[in-house]
Amino acid sequence: MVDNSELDDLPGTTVFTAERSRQGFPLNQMCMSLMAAANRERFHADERAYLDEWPMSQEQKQAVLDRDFQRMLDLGGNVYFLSKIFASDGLSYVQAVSTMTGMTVEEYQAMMLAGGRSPDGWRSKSERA
Amino acid sequence: MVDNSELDDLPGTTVFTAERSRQGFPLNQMCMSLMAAANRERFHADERAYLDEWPMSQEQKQAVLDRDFQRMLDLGGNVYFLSKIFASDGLSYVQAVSTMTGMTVEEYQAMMLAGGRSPDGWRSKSERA
Amino acid sequence: MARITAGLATSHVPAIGMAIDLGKTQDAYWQPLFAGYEWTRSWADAAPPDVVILVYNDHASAFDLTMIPTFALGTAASFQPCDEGYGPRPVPVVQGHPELAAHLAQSLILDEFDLTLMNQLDVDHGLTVPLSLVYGQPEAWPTKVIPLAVNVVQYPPPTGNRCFNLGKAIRRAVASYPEDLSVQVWGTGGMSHQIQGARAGLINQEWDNRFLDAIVSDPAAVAAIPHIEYLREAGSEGVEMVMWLIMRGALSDDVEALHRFYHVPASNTAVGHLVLQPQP
Amino acid sequence: MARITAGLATSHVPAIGMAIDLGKTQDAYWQPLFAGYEWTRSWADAAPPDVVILVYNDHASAFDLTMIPTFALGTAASFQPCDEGYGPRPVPVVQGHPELAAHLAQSLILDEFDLTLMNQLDVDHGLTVPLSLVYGQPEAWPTKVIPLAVNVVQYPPPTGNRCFNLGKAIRRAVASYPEDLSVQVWGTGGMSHQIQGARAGLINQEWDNRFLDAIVSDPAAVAAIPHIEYLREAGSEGVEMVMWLIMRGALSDDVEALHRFYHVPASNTAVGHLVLQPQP
Ligand SMILES: [Fe+3]
Ligand SMILES: [Fe+3]
Repeated sequence: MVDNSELDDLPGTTVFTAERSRQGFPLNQMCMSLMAAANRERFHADERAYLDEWPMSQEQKQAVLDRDFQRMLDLGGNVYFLSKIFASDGLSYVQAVSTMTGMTVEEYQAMMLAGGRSPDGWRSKSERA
Repeated sequence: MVDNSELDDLPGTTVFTAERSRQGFPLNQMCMSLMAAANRERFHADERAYLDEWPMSQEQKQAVLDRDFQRMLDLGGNVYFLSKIFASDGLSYVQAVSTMTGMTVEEYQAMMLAGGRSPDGWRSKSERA
Repeated sequence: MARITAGLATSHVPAIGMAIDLGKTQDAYWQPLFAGYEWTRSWADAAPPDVVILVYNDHASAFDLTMIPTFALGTAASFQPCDEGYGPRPVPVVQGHPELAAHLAQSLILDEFDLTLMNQLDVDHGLTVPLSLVYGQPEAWPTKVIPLAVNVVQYPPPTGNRCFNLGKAIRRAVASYPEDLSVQVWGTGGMSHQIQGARAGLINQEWDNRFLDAIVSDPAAVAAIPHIEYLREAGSEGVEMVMWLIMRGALSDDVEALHRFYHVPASNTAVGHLVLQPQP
Repeated sequence: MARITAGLATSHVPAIGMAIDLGKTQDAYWQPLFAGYEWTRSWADAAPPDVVILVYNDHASAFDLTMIPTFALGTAASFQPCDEGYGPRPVPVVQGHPELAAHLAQSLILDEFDLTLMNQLDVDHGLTVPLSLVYGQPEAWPTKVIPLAVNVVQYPPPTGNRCFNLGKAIRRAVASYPEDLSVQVWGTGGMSHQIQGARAGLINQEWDNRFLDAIVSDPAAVAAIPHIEYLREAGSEGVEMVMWLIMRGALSDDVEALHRFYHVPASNTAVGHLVLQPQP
């Protein structure tokens, strides 16, 4: 395989590779379907039934039901696609993204206003550990 | 513009350039729609009404109604797309293609069995004239 | 003969488009950002080019994951603003330049760039937010636009070097178009940001500002930056800055920076902006 | 380590698929054509490779004119035969090799080929007719297949030189895949044919046979053939022979032709076929 060890060494980061794209294809295509208002309505009326229409894995479906965005990333989701889920829940990027950081929305917003997260300590897993 | 004078110098040949592709886009997309049996039925029931559903030029529509394949090529049609029209009429490539050559189907088939059309005399418009 | 008269780089954060569309540009949060584009607004209104080749990326709007083109060039006569899920942005339809686009398509493929050509394309905030930042809210955009969509969502995007070379090929192709057209090339996206994972919110002002220096004065060095450096230093979404290199490659080696602006944050993102003029 | 064990070239005329599907291979018209593939059938059955990278073009089947990718690589786990309008061909589903395909995708884009990646793709006669010619009518194809679709329908296709270099890059990418896989590369399409206009029916046996000679012994010379020569000498649809250069580039400089066959006509087309073995 291509050596992706440098990508894997980035802490708190899931790089959306071609391999993940294939694994996440049904999940991400399901997300795309939520661009249509009629689909969003059906989704919110019965999420489980809506997800069962797609060839997604059980883990992918459960992660969506749980709104566990980090788990969705791990299972091949891409954040631009996952945004269709949180937008349909009425959440902004800042609100949804903060859930992956272990910070409250307020803490995350304060961090951004103060200039964002410094890269120091976040450049590699070894630097982080 | 890119110098396409060599392409234009080929006798009896319409090269499907990006420019022609744009001009022929609605015509060729209409052709693609004939891959579906339901659309073929509607097309054959009322060709004019079916064509009017597409943003094609009047010339493009008339060429389809006339089954004038050379004219369709001139108006941006591509033969792989136009094949959807003649296939829906029950014609093979050999039958439809021969209509552009001024030969009967039998003459064209005989030419192919005898080894096809020689390139001699067909390499450029000046050689042909 | 057509010629490239300027290059422009800017972030294309969707929240900026929302601030414009909802009339919030003078809010305390947004005012400093829009102030940084005021110089550009005057410059742009004074002499809009005939055509902008606008390099951007789609964000799961017009493209799903069925087909992922590395470079997709819009050859259509017009491009509708995407419905990104809640109705299209209230901006004018984008008018293309199909003749120049067909010329670019043919020239670039013969120059061995493996383009995907788009006879139909809806354009998302990646393309329309830069237009709004530069031209405000006109009835019609004052310039024609040829969209060039780059895959930066799925890894790997094209290398910086490939983008730089594509820019150079665009320069050659524009120069060989016989009509007298003024053409700008805009590179969009970035700067540092990451909108996923525990590292979300990453901003690297030092790295961004070095990038703003170097893209002006030493673009070959920028073209050599590997993906891993963008990902590590500028965040997983910061890698979209490779698109600025297409713009830079399309200019002469020597350029003058007419305007430069940097601001943190817009939503999750560091905003960077340059206006570059080729020097003879 | 994965390695490329053979190259194969063949026409992919749709009427050949119909002759197979309708049981007409022993008809007087078709018998001489299928006789030319008998050697290949035995060779292929004796040792199918693990994977075939199958270079072909779509013919307005899976791709319409909305998006026209120059090079589109299939990264999916399987590929359904297209419904080309009258039901799909009665052939097995094509099984992909997504791991090797993802490796190729990443390697080739980093090697500066601007691929379009396909997470979903239906495959038309351009891909399935060669499989039928080589493997007959099995319950399941004996090898996995990675489709590589090349635009040769809209002018300009990639140059011969670009195709040759893509083949070389595929060779490097396969060699860097750690699993021990035998991989073949097939180039399909051609030979001379034209199916449009007053010049339809053009066949150039002399040119085709020179091409068959040179692609074996002097591929760099073939790579230098400009599009206009294909169009002029081998017909407007004959230009699809540039795809053979991807196969040839993936082999060593030195190859042995294990089998060669040429036949006129199949429908409107001159049929050419080669089996090439790389020499150490
Ligand atoms: Fe972006
Ligand atoms: Fe073909």
